[in-house]
Order: sequence, then structure tokens, then C-alpha cells
Amino acid sequence: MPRVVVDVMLKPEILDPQGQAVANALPRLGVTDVSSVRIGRRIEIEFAGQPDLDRAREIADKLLANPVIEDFSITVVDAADVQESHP
Amino acid sequence: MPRVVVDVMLKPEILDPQGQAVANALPRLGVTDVSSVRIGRRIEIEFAGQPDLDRAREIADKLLANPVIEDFSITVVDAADVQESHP
Amino acid sequence: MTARIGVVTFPGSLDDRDAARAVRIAGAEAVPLWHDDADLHGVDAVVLPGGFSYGDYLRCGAIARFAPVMETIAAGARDGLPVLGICNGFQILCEAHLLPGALTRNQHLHFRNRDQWLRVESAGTAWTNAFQAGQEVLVPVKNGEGCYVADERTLDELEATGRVVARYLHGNPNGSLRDIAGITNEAGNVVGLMPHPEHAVEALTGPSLDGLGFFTSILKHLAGAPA
Amino acid sequence: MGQPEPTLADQPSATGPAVDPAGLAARPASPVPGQPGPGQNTSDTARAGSASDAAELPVNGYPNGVDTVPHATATAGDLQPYAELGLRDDEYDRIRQILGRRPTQSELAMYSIMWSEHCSYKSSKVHLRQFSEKAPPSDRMLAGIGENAGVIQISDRLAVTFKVESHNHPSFVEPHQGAATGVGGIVRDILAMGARPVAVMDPLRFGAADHPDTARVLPGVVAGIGTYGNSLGLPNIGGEVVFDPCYQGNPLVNALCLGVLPVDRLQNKAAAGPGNIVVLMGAKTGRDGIGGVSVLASATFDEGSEQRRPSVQVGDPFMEKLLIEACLELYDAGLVVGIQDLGGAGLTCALTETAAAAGTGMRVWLERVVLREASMQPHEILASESQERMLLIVAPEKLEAVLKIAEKWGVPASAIGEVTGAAQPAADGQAGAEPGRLLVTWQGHTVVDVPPGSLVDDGPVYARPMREPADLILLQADRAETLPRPSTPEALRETLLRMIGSPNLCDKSWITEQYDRYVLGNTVLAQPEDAGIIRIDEQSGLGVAISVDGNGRYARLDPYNGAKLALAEAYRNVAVTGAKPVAVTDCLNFGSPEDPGVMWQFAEAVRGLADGCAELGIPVTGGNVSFYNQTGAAAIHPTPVVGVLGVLDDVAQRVPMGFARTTGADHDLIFVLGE
Ligand SMILES: Nc1ncnc2c1ncn2[C@@H]1O[C@H](COP(=O)(O)OP(=O)(O)O)[C@@H](O)[C@H]1O
Repeated sequence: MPRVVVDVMLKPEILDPQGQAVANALPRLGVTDVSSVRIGRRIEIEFAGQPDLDRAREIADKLLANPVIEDFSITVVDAADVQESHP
Repeated sequence: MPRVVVDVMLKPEILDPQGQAVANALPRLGVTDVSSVRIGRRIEIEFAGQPDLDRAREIADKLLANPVIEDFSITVVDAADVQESHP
Repeated sequence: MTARIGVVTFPGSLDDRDAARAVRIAGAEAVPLWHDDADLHGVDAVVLPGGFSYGDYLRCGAIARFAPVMETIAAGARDGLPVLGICNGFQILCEAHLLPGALTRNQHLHFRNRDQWLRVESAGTAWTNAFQAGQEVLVPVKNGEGCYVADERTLDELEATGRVVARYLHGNPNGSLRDIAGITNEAGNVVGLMPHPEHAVEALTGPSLDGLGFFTSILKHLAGAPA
Repeated sequence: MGQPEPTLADQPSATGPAVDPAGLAARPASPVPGQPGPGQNTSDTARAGSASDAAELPVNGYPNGVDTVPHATATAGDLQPYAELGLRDDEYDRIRQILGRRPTQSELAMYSIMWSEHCSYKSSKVHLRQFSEKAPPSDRMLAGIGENAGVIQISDRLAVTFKVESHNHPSFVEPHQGAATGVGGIVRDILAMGARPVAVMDPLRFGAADHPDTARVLPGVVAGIGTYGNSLGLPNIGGEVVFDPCYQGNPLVNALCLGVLPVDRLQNKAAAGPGNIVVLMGAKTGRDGIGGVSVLASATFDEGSEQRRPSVQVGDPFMEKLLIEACLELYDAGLVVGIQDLGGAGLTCALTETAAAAGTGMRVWLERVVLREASMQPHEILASESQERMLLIVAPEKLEAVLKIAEKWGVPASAIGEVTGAAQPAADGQAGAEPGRLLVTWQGHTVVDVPPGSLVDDGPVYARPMREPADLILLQADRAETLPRPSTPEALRETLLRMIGSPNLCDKSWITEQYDRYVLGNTVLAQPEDAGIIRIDEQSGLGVAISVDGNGRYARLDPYNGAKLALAEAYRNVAVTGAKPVAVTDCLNFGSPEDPGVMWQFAEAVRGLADGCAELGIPVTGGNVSFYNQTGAAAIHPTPVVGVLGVLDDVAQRVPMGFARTTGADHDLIFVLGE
């Protein structure tokens, strides 16, 4: 079944302490070539019928993201078509 | 600059209280045709040079996702090419 | 007549009985309000207590904002109804756009509970008129997402118009911009506070009695307000 | 309202005007369309036994895709994976003997989890008896060992209940969720007694502070405990943080909860009254921790554990908070006959324990359980350890009111069965509902037909071999007196600095700051005090003090005295606040009971604790045994953790730990009491 995915990320100017914490931990894993890590939310919405993009946009705008600090983007994904998945 | 995106979602059989809370709140916004909401993390990693997928996979496996309860998937995105973004 | 102060309970509210206790100790009647009941039962002021409304899933306060009682409170607040949001209540007020800015994850990523010194910056609000501007008070903080953020323009405006109600002293417990612990709206009737004054109202259980001032303030305010 | 609230116990915190019941949070998932009224709806039982079972084509190796009682009877010779489920040959034989046939798949799952060490206490039972046998008489104890938690009367009107439990293994696998659900579990035990949970404590033990895995486990555990307790609005009033390499592969996460109840609100778990309805209330049932009890709690983490890695439970503290409020409202309205929390062994444990406690039978329609995943098999539904669920026994005429309160709080609830009589034939005279049996059907097929007591009370009991560990003499010979002592001021200074800087003695506020200690507004003492104190009655000042203590290193050297030492320390910590110690709870964390050395340590520790309690004149009211805490062949130090509860008539009289200046005096005298 197709689903709508809403990605919510902190606006670039808002500090992301979680992402920073991950970035700071990387050298300990031997990873030194990462310049930035940002952590946001991925929200997968399944509709009973046809996925409704306008509806999803409305939900995202009113509830899923706080426009004061966050941006969001919306995509429709075919569930069968999910990328390389681990494990 | 291209970046690597790691999407981390709870395994399907694991309870997702966040998603459930959002799903339960939707009727109050007048949305009644959503059958399920799952909430995970979207992690955007920028590499200093060329994004390194294997590296990203290793980071995801060791640090970003807990394989006991979560699955992850990895994609390379061209930052210029980010989908419709609000607001 | 004793003032009637409503204390709202959302599913997941935790400090509601504490807020009610503080209201009573201050000498008013605490009136329980229920999230699903849009009727404010004629209260003179409202406290949105601390806790984890709706589990604080998604974002703190994001879901509570849509509760029926909030619609009435928002409308009332715009007409001057005094509203105090404590911790989760502050988060709800920001989510409902009754106050500017937002509360985000503590910079150190931990929940933090400690006794915190504050400076009351503005004694001109409905909830702080019992203090002197500049007065230092000791009140517990306890939150995981108490880091106040807003854009520079908003922050400047809050400062310029005296709408920063309280600031953290001797160490900022969560990374709030400009050490902001509480703010008010333009009219001074809506106040959001991250620290918990309701936990500083009894010598036996709190670090001080300083929190009581927020609750006696509202009585003073109501006594002075035209009926 | 507007009346001062007299006590913590008797007011639901969050009852607003009960105007419109429908909470936004969650609409109960379709509560019970067709109620099983007493005596009706048994026709599907009859169908279960009919020939249709055999006629269908096999799916999953079973006709109809499910192993039924008639099928099990017809295929007595089928091999079953009992060994993989942790059952011994003789245990499996006993099951066949009890049933007079091979167990169905569901029954096998049920026996394997109920007869596991974790649920049956099969290795510890013979020793734990001493707690009752040696216990001093107490007229305060309203409920004791065997109940969900011990209940102690503290005034004419009020009682408290408290208990400590372990969640060690899950917390190693998934520290955050493991620890969080540990708190959730003990809170439901307290709730099941009729109490409002009012405080938590968390005795913790980790490997070396500088070991990399401690950096994974400790923050997760602390965040898990913090998140769950904070979100429930329960002040954390104390605990322990101990580092020792012996806990490296096996951290100890113990959690204690305190609850308060009016004496007349005491609940019990007996499923009394044939015709009463069995209601499952709380979160939906999913595939959480299936096999968790048998695999997770009775096996060690060695190679190969990768494959049988248990599915971990994820906690939802918000649901638990709603569940608490809903239960308290049900109690206050007098709507439940019996109640039991669902923890380890899930529905299996709750159904059999409630029925066995009353000596009744039970009839359950498994398809009425609200599922998170529709594809779940009956044995999975029975074994699921989904969190935040309670089982209620409700009189039929009260059912509607019960469902209404659940709906008000946004908690799913559904009637899944009914209590059947101990000596009463099925109401419609058909075969099936035999007296005093647990009969479970799934979509018309009988999947379980067992005497409930056989799972609960008649499990195996072992007097395991015990032998003093061979290295003990050597360890004891290495006496403290022989250690070098600092003899110069410099050496003394160096020793002192080393001690102050050691992780075991250093300030713990970096952990305790992550816990809410103010919520509920009755915390009189908490960290860094020796004991936590909670005010119970705001009018009179009546309150209780609790301390938890343990010393694994001491217990390793001498388990008998090590247990006594833990008891004595907790007792002293409570007494110095001014409280009178009245009750004990304990969590006994040990290695494998199949190791005679560990078994000896266990027996000694239990004997020590029982003797210590007898000497001090206070009873053990409940607790928990956690075995198999080891990595490979190496067991942790024997670690009995002991909690002592004391009563203060007026918490304003408590004595805090810090020296306080006496007003008017220019100096104070310091005395040392004791030897
Ligand atoms: N995991 C914990 N959770 C809550 N409180 C804790 C925890 N660990 C330690 N504490 C508290 O911190 C204080 C100091 O602990 P500790 O150094 O172990 O003291 P003591 O040795 O006197 O028991 C005590 O009040 C104790 O209850």
C-alpha cells in the first residue's frame, strides 16, 4: 500500500544538540570525515483509502511540525519500494 | 552537496507509542481516514568529501539504530533536490 | 469571595494536584478542569500544570493544544483571562501560539531536576506582581525539553518590551537562549514558566517558599481587577 | 472540589468533571461487541470439539492452522519442542500426565513459561519458605508473600504497599526499554493491590565505570528509568549506583515502587464468582517479548544468543498513566471483584493465577483480545508480554460501567471471558466448560483445556544441590587486616582522595538529577539522603521512609552475613530518619541455580535475611528472585538487595542527614554510637 512520508527537520538556524552529540561520537568509531549530522523525524502515514497529499500537508502543518522551529517535506512512497533495508 | 540520509524506523512488530498518540489525535483535527502512523528518525549526514555509503551503513548499524528494535535504510540525496519543502 | 482558579488536567498531566495544592495554600479555590470539557466553569484564572500531556509524544504540548478546553482558554486568554503555563503548560502555550517561540530538547539532552535560582525580571504580569523586579528566588526545575528558542527579532522584542518574566541565575539548566526561564504575552495576562513554582510552597517539601508568590500574585491581580 | 486533599491515597489525581467520557488520547478499540453473558455463547465451545477440526486441511502442520485439544488427543505421539522451550524430560512427562494427552502448542507454551524459573520459583521456593516460617508476628501486614506486593497498615484508615523487582536481562539487551519496562512492571504490581503508586527507587549495578559497554548500558538504563518514572509522575526518592567488573555482562536493574491505599480499597487477584466477566484492559496485545520469560529470564547471554535474541518490549508510560487513573477510578467505584497485572508470562500468568487463586475455572474467547497485529497465533497471544495491561474480574452488571471508565481514560478494554464454577457444569449443558478448568478457544477451536492450578501451584520444585564455592576459603583467608594501612598523613590523604574519587563513592547527582523527585508534592526526603521519605497524609503528617541497600562484595565473602548486612544498613538508614522500621522487601540477584556454588550462596543469603528479620522483628512482605545473572560460567557476586520501610507519625519530625546548626548554640557536639 502506498504511504505518505512526512520528514520533519529542525530549521538550519536552530541548534540540534542530538545531531551534534552523534557527530561528536563519530571520531570514537574511527569516522572523521563527517562534517555535520542533523536528526529529525520521519513520519509514515497510511491512509485507509488513497493517500491524500493535501490532507497530509494539512496534518503536517498543523500538528506534525512546529513552524517556529521546523521545516517539513512530504513524499508518497510505495511501500513495496522501500530502499535497501537492514538488517 | 550530496548527503546521506539514514531513516530509522521501529520494526513493524514493535509498539510505537508516538505514532499511536498521533494517530489517536488526528480525529480531533477532522482527519478520519488515516489507518496508521509510525514515527521514526531521519538522520542527515554530510561528509566532508564524497559521501561514503559503507561508512554510513556502519555508523547506522553501530550508533544510529538499535538492531534489537529498529530497522534502518540508507539513501544518498542531492541536497539541491530536496522535495517540496514547507513553509 | 475567594478567587476560583482552574487547574487543567490533560491525559498525562502530572503536577495538577500540586498546582491545585499551591492555589489552595495561596488562599484561592482550585477548580479542576478536564481537557475534554470546553467549559471553564466560571473560573477567574487558569493554570496549565506540568506533566507529559498525551505522553509528550511528537513534541511536548503539540497534541494538548487541540484539546477542547484549550480552545476556550485560548479565546479567553485573548480577552484577558489570566493563564499560567508551568513547564508542560508553557510548552502548550507556545504550541498554541499564545506565547512566541518554542521549547526544545535540553542542550545536554538529559532530563534535569534541580533547585534553580531565578531572577524575576518583570513584576508587571498578572502572575508576578507580588515580586519586586530583580528579586531572586529559588524554585525547582525539572524538564527534558525546556530550552527556550525564538528568532533574534522575537528575543529582542521580548527584552525590549519587558516580557521576559524570569531568567536562570548561576547556571542555565537547559541551554535556553538568553537564560530565559519564563515569558509573558503583550497584555501580561498569559505567562509561561519552565520552573515549577508549585513545588516551592511548603517548607517540608520544597527548597523554599518562593513559588508561592506566583499564586498570591494572581489573587492580588484578581482583587484589583474590575469584576 | 476545593477541599484540601486529605491523603495521597484516596483521590484520583486527575479526575476532572466526568462530563464527556471520550478522551482525545485514544478511543478504546472496539470494546466487545458480543459480550459473553453468563451461560451464553458457549456454542462455539461445542463446535470446537466437533468433527470439523479433523476435516479441515492442515495449515502450519495443523488442521485449521492451529493445534487444538481434539487434535492433540488424536496425535498423542507427535514430537514437541519442549526442550527448546526450556522444559526437562520429566517436566514434559508431568504435563502429559496432568492432561492425559500431549499438550497443544498453546498449552506447551503456557507450561513452559509458567514452569520457568522466573515464574515458578522452582529452585528458590524451598528456601524462601523461611521468610514466612521465621517471620515475627505482625498485625500490620494485610497482604504478604504470594500477593503482587506486601501491604502494611500504617493507620486506622491507610495502608502502604511496596516491592522491589529486577529487570536485569532485558536491560542488558536494550538498556533504555529494558529499564523503562522494569519500572512499568513494578508499578503495575503496586497498582494491582488497590494502591496509587506514589514513589519509585532504583538500585542499580554496572560493570567497571570506565568499561566501554558501561557507556552504552548506564546512560540507557538511567534514561529509561527516568523517562518512565518521570512520565508517570512518580518521584524517585533514592536508589543505588554500584560499579563492579562482575556486573560487566550482566548489569542489575532493580526497581522499587511504593503505593498508598485506603485499607478498604485493598484488591486481590482471585477470579471469584462464576458468571463474572474477565476483562482485559490496557494496551493492545502485540508480539512483544514472546518467549521472553522462558528464553530471556532463564538463559544466559553466550554465543548463539544472537539467533534467539528475544523481541524486546517497548514501554508506553503514557498508557500506563492512563491505566493507573482508570484502575483507581474503578476501585473507588467498587467495580472490580479481582484484578491482576500482566507482566512476565502475560495473559497466561494472569488467567491461571486469578483462576487458581479462587479455585474457579475460566472460559476465554481469545479472538476477543484486541491485537496490535492481526496475524498473531493463539500461543503468541497467550505468551505476549505487551506492557501496560491489567486483567479485571467484573460482575456482569458492572461491565458497562467498567468499559465506560476505560473509555473516559482512553484505555482499550474488552471482555474476553468469564469465570466458570468449580463444581458447575456448563450452563447450556454442553461439553466443554468442565468444572474448575481454564478453557480457551480461538475462533471456535479449543486450544487450551487445563486445570489452572497445575500451572500456578503444581509446578516443579527443586532442592538443588548446594556446595560452598571452592574458592571461598581462599577469598576469606585474604583478610582485610592484612592489607597495608596508610600510616603517614600523606598516605592517608592519598587514600582519602582515592576513595572520594572512586565511582562507587562519588556524588551521584549526575544520575539522580535525571529523575523527578518533586512531583506529587509529598517528597520530604530524597537524594542525597540515606532514606527517602514520602508524606502520606497531608493533614496528620503521617509518612513512610524507605531505604534500599545491598553489598555484593560482602555477600561474596559471606552470603549469610552479607544479606544481614544489607538488611541492617537499610534498617539503620530508615531508623536514623526517625521512622520506625516495619517491613522488608528484597530482590535476590544471583547466578545460575544449577551451579551448586551459586545455590549455596543463595541458600545462605536467604537464611541470613530470614534470621536478620527475625532478630529485628520485621517481616519480609514480598520480593523477587533473579537467577542466571552470569556471563558464561562466571556468576555475578551474590547480590541480595534489601528494602526496608518505616513509618513516621509526623514527617515534620524527620531527621535529615546533614548536620544542622542548633539555633542559639555556638557549637554542637558530635557523638558516635555503637561499637
Ligand atoms: N540509582 C539511583 N536512583 C536514585 N537515587 C540514587 C541512586 N543511586 C544513589 N542514589 C541516591 O543518592 C544518594 C547517595 O547515594 P550513595 O552514594 O550510594 O549513598 P550511600 O552510600 O549513603 O547509600 C542516596 O540518597 C541514594 O538514595
